[in-house]
Amino acid sequence: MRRYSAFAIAREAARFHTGWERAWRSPEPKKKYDVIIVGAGGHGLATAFYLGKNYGITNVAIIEKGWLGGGNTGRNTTIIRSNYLQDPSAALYEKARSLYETMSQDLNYNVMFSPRGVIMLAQTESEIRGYQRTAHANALQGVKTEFIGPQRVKELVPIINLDGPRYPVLGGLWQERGGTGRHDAVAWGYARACSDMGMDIIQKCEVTGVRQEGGKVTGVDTTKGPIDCDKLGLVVAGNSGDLANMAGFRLPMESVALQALVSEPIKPCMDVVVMANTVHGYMSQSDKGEMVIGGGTDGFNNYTQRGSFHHVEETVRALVETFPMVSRLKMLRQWGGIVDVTGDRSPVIGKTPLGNCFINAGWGTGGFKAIPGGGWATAELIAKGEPGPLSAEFGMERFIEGRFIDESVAAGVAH
Amino acid sequence: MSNVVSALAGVSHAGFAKIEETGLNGMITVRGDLGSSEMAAAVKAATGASVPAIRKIAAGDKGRVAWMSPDELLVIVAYDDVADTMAALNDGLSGVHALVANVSDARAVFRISGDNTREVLAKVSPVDLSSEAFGAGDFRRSRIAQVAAAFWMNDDNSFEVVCFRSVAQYVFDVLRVSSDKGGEVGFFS
Amino acid sequence: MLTLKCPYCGVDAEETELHAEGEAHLKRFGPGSSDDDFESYLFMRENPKGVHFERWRHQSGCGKFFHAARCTMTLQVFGTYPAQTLEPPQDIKDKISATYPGWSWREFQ
Amino acid sequence: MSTRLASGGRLLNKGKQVHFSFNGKQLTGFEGDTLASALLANDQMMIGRSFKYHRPRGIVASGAEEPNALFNMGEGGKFEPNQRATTTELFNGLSCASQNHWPSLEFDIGAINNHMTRFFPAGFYYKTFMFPAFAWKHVFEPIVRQSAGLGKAPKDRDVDTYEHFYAYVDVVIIGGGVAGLQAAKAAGASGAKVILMEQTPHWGGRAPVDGGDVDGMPVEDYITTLINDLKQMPNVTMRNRMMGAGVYDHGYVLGYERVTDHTPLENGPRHRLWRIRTKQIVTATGAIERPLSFAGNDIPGVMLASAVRDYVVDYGVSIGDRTVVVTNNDDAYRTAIALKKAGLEVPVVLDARASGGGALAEEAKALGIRVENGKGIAKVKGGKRVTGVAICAQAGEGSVLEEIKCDAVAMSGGWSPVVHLWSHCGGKLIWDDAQAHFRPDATRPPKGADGEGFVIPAGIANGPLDLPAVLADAHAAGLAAVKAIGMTSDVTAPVAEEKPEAAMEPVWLMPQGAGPKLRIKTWLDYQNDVKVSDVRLAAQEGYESVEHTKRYTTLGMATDQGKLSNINGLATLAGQLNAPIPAVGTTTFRPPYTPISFGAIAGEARDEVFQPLRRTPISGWHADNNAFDEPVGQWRRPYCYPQNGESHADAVKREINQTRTSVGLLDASTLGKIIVKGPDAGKFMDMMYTNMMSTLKPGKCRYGLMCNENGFLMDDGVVARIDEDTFLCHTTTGGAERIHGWMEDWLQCEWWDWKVYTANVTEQYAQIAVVGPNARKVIEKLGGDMDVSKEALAFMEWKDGKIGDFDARAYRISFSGELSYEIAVPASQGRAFWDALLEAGAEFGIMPYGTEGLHVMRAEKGFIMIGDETDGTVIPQDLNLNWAISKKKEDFLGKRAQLRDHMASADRWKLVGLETLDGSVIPDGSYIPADGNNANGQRNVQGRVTSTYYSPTLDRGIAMALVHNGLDRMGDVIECNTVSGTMIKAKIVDPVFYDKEGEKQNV
Repeated sequence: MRRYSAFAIAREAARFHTGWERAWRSPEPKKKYDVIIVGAGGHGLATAFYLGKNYGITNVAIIEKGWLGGGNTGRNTTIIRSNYLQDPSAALYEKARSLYETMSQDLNYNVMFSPRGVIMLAQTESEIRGYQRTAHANALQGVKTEFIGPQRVKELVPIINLDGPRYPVLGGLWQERGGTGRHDAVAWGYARACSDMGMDIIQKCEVTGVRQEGGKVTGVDTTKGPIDCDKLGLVVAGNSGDLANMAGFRLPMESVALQALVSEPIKPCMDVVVMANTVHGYMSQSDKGEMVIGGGTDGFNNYTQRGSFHHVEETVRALVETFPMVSRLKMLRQWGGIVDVTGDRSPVIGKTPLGNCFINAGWGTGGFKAIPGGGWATAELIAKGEPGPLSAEFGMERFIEGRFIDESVAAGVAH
Repeated sequence: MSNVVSALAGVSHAGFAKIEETGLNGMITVRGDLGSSEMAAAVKAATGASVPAIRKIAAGDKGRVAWMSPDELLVIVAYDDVADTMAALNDGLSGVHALVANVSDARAVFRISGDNTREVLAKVSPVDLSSEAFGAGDFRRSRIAQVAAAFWMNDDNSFEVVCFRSVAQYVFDVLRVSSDKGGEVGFFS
Repeated sequence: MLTLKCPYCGVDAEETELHAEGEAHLKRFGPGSSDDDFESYLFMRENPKGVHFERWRHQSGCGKFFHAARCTMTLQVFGTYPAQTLEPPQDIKDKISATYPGWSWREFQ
Repeated sequence: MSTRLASGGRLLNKGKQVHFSFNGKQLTGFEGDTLASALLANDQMMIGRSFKYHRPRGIVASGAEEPNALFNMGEGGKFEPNQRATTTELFNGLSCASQNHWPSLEFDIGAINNHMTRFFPAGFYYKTFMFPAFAWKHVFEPIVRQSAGLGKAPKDRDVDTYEHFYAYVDVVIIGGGVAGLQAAKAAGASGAKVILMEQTPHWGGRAPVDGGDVDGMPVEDYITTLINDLKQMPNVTMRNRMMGAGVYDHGYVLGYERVTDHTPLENGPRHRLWRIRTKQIVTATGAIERPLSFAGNDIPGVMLASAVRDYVVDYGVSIGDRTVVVTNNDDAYRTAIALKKAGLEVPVVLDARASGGGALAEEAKALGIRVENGKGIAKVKGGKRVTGVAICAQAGEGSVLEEIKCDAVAMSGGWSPVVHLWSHCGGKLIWDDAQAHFRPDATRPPKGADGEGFVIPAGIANGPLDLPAVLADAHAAGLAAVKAIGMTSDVTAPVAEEKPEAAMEPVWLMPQGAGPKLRIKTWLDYQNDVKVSDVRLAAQEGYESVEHTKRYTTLGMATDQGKLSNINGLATLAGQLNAPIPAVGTTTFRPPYTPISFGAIAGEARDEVFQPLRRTPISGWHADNNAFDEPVGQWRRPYCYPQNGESHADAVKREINQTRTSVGLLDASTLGKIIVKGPDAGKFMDMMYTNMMSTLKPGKCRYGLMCNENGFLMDDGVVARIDEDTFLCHTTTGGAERIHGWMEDWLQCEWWDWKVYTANVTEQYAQIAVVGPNARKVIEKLGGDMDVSKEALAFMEWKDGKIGDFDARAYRISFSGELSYEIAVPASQGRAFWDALLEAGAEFGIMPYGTEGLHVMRAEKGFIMIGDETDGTVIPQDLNLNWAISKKKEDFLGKRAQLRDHMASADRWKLVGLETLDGSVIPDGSYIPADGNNANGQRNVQGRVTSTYYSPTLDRGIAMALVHNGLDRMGDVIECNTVSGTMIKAKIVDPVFYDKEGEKQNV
């Protein structure tokens, strides 16, 4: 693989860029692989990458029914943070965040990780207590966060309205090394690196069946024919239930639409990421100048990638209240993605009823920020056949034991 | 009794339509078998009205009765008559499985009158308010902007809106904004 | 932006009057049930691509819970029906069959 | 130069001058102008800079597809960035400024990027700026950010208002051109309820500019008759300045009405967002002309041929004195003819088709216009405006045959139907080879709730481009819409005539063999600066999916969302991949059609009506008496009542001391109250609560716990048994609706044969807690017939009666550990009752206490608080509440869950009290570390603090905590962490800190 650099660009400029090679190959599938990963999204590609990098397993195919990075990886609001409350989540997301710090260099692909800082606003007394709890937990988890007062919030976010008549801003949980990344580039960077290791990324190839023998997977049927494998990883956010169906088991998950939207681009006015959970809105400004806004999930099962407009309304009115200046901006585009939501709203990385089939799913609204950590942990699971410490608590057995990883608790309830 | 005040003490606003709080009403939630003869008799005795048809409000000489759900009615009488009406209902429903609860103080009521009254509600309720779909005697539970509410239409094109007492100010403010001059839509005319 | 007819008050209720309440026809498992049955009742979900049966409440309306038969791929609604039943009515099943011959959902088909 | 002509301008009222300013210059236009036409009339050829290279940009189009003419508009609270000049009506006092340049439009430092074009190909960001690692965030990104963006960020609060409107109709017709009008007439005649919406202020679209005859009259006259016919139909609503912004599932249409944008001094909302439910939608959304891809096609003065024509005919504005027309179809000849007829020069029409045009070409030639077939533009000359073109053979590689001086270029690459609204909800497209465009595939429409199609494309939006076919199609669409809803219409279709046109020929690159040097100057996306060379590079590097290419190059991602660039980009990609265009596919169309204001989306919900705020009957008193409120759900509750400038902490201390030593008042009206009644009420209550409620005696109260089916504690409160059949359940504040819904869920969906009714009567009552050793004296002072003595109303009993003049129900319950009565009176009497209590208690120094006082006092007593001790992961057993969990009952909600391994484990964290060794207060949310680290390198923990307060009663810090094996560790000293890293030592103690025997509440 020819390395990317400013010098390479200068060299290519002289010949009108005719010398750039393909970022990834586009091969036909082989008969058999050591490992097949279904799903060439961020988590699938990262899983493959760390299988190669950490375990030397490179006879790997990543099968994608559409185009790589075209699911939730390319549809999210690109927020990266690890200020989670529960130990297992904090460990996983902080691993991911720390891998984002050096991802551009590790992949030789600029994923534009921008640790611009993330604030989660506290707008009720119980939210203050919840975030202070998180800050105390983070202090013991090695996650650097702090609880800041309203004046510091205002310094970081000059466009914020601290004194909204309904929910004044009382403070916030601040993670200085949280931020954003370029979502497509994460998929493309991993894809290029995987392809370079000799892995096959097979796009426009849909899995139609999971072939099994004696409780083990032997391969998959696809629209490009059957492909054999020793181990199978299902990493198909939004389609996990469907794949599980093919494989013959059910999941503790439901698929719902999650929406996002962007404004027209304007000159820089907000350097940090702001999340306002009480009023259900979060916003950051992209390098292009668009205000990138995350909305809520629908309550009903849905595979259409179209959410209900009233969630957009709820989000927008929260933002108009929190950042009055957005009232005179315009919504450029809205879209939806399908996310898998589990019973405790935390992801699943674990074994399935089929011995050599493993699953990474159920990321709900938090998948992008976890990509490198999720891939790291899933690669370990597939390579060793048993979960490592990062994924130990994320198996599906937690639902039968009643051992949940519930992150919503920091929000508190009314008294 | 001077101790007794409605939620907003009769506030009003004159926009392209007029919004006013009507003051206290006697309101009684009745749950039971709406098709039973006991219910028909109890409602008749309490209000003079029959049990209303689905999504209708019926009027009698002593009060009105609104259809709330397949097993619930809202009886509306003068505030001072509540005790008597409750007694009449409890009397008529004694021995059958039913629930009668006084909710007079849990509600606020607004009247929307004047021009383009339908438009005021159509800005904030996801309901077909055209004359073909909604007329005098129709009753609808829905929402007003972000809170639950119910409303019905009178013969003079005025509406009465019932909401919870705690959100009376919110509902009034929303209706006030919706009826501000310059905001006429001209859709129903 | 769904519109569902409330089978109790007859209103074609738009989604903002409704509240989604999850999968329908779950059988409750209480004390004495196996761990698997209990886990299945609380957490395991059909989550199908296609025909689905689900619970709704006409929250900002008559307040009643009801069931809907809906396709999760097209959002086609095959019908709504009262919650006081253990299985979907035959006319709704027939309507689904007209669109998706041979469909099945848990024990129903 | 562009200028106003002496004649022409059918949309203008030349009798009325309008004054406006651009970049500080005072200019004039006419009523009826758009901002774009007025600027052009004032020779503003260059109006902005592009996004990446800061290239000079001029107006390209005349409608919503305009990518360049975006302005900062207005001042202060009416300032708005990125306003599109072509869709902005001119009004007196309008002020606007160009964007994305520094220091000025004419001299822009950022234009240096322009000379570096070759070093900034598509995707260059991804290949560089990586070293050293910190540099992206601190060096490169700030530069990128500052140079990106378009308009300025608004600074002031929006002074305008917005609203929503719900409408329910049979048919919505989007687009008020001749097709939309015709479809409306056909549909309206059936009696169906129709809304016809048009985004511009005018009806008829571009048909009057393009000409043709209908039913023997000029199409412009026919449009007038259509409008008159429609106005006669009471069932048809016509709205202009209203754009069909989006089509959503189940027949939901967003209409974006710009009510006062053009009359900013009028009353009324600025925008109104219509939420329409309809049975059928007709999309008569027209078509958009495509640019041609030749070098220099982005220089100001290069414009769509149709736009050049619009400006001449509609606004009496010429773009240049000498306009070169370049085309691959017949339609552009209309522009040449219109220009010639307006007395302007057309030095040449370059027709890329070797065989040339049809009847319109002949007409042009007859007017003396030179026409060159098989020719194209090698290169446009000029910088900030066009100075000439170099002509070449379309079939070649760009050898210049001739150079012609001109000051404008009118280009036409063919027409693409506007398929956005058809596609928003899943309508599929097919590729039309003859017209080289995607059009709706009528056999695969978006499907509605009934599984049938609910969108019908009409007119040009459906593919046909000539007037007779357009009208026939639109008429049929109107009929089809009403037929689909079971209605009929008997209007006959009009007969139209137009000159027949020769076939167009796709031209995706001009000349077709243009080399790299030309391709790098050939623009596809004007705003985002994407060129033919960029798309080719993306394909070469393997970004083969159209979505990859779009994202890699940013093609079509600008504020025009690729209205001009998508098809040209797609064709360029297909060419590079050697694939047919339909095989490469198209991108997904997302709402809105053009950007809509966030103000409109938020609607009325701002400031005081942003969200409902629930008030108790006593809220007015709290507000008048300096209460500091905290939001609790939708309620506001007083946290404390500071007096004379005291701190909140001092106020809380005073309120507690007063209550513990004499008497205090709490507004407890927010607590939920639910009646549960029926022969099966006892059985039902036993399922809802962990306690045995069926054995509660009428007249008595019992503290109860509710768990969800997952076993976790979800609510608590006191239950009073009213009579044999009736219970009254208290819930937490904000819990009333949730718990009522929870009860109804079980009654309606699981135990529907049980005879139980419920009613939420929360707001019927104002509820006031009278608390403290003197509580009874205060109540007794009010008089009335209720005996509140210990004997008549013992602890955990309730009673109805008169207290003073008030109809009251008194509960002897205590959440503070003191003698306490919670008294409910009708809400309408609540304020008066509160006042009466204050008056009666004056001699005891009575004062209200807030939620913080409530919290501290309950913590002193070791009572749990839902939301503090519970967080959705805590079961009652963790809180040592086993006494409230019936062991006799076979079943209750949550029981099965609590039998699972992890919940039944003896290893869980248990509730204890903590006393700091130094008396200090542990910070909120503190954790209790254990030795060592876990496998992920995190410090092990053995517990956490759930509540922590300064206790005025004990004058020290107290806390409650969940601690591993806590009950077995009384007296142990543990450490609680702080965010600074220091630890606070605390001793594990019984969580009841005050009056352990409960003597004070039981007097």
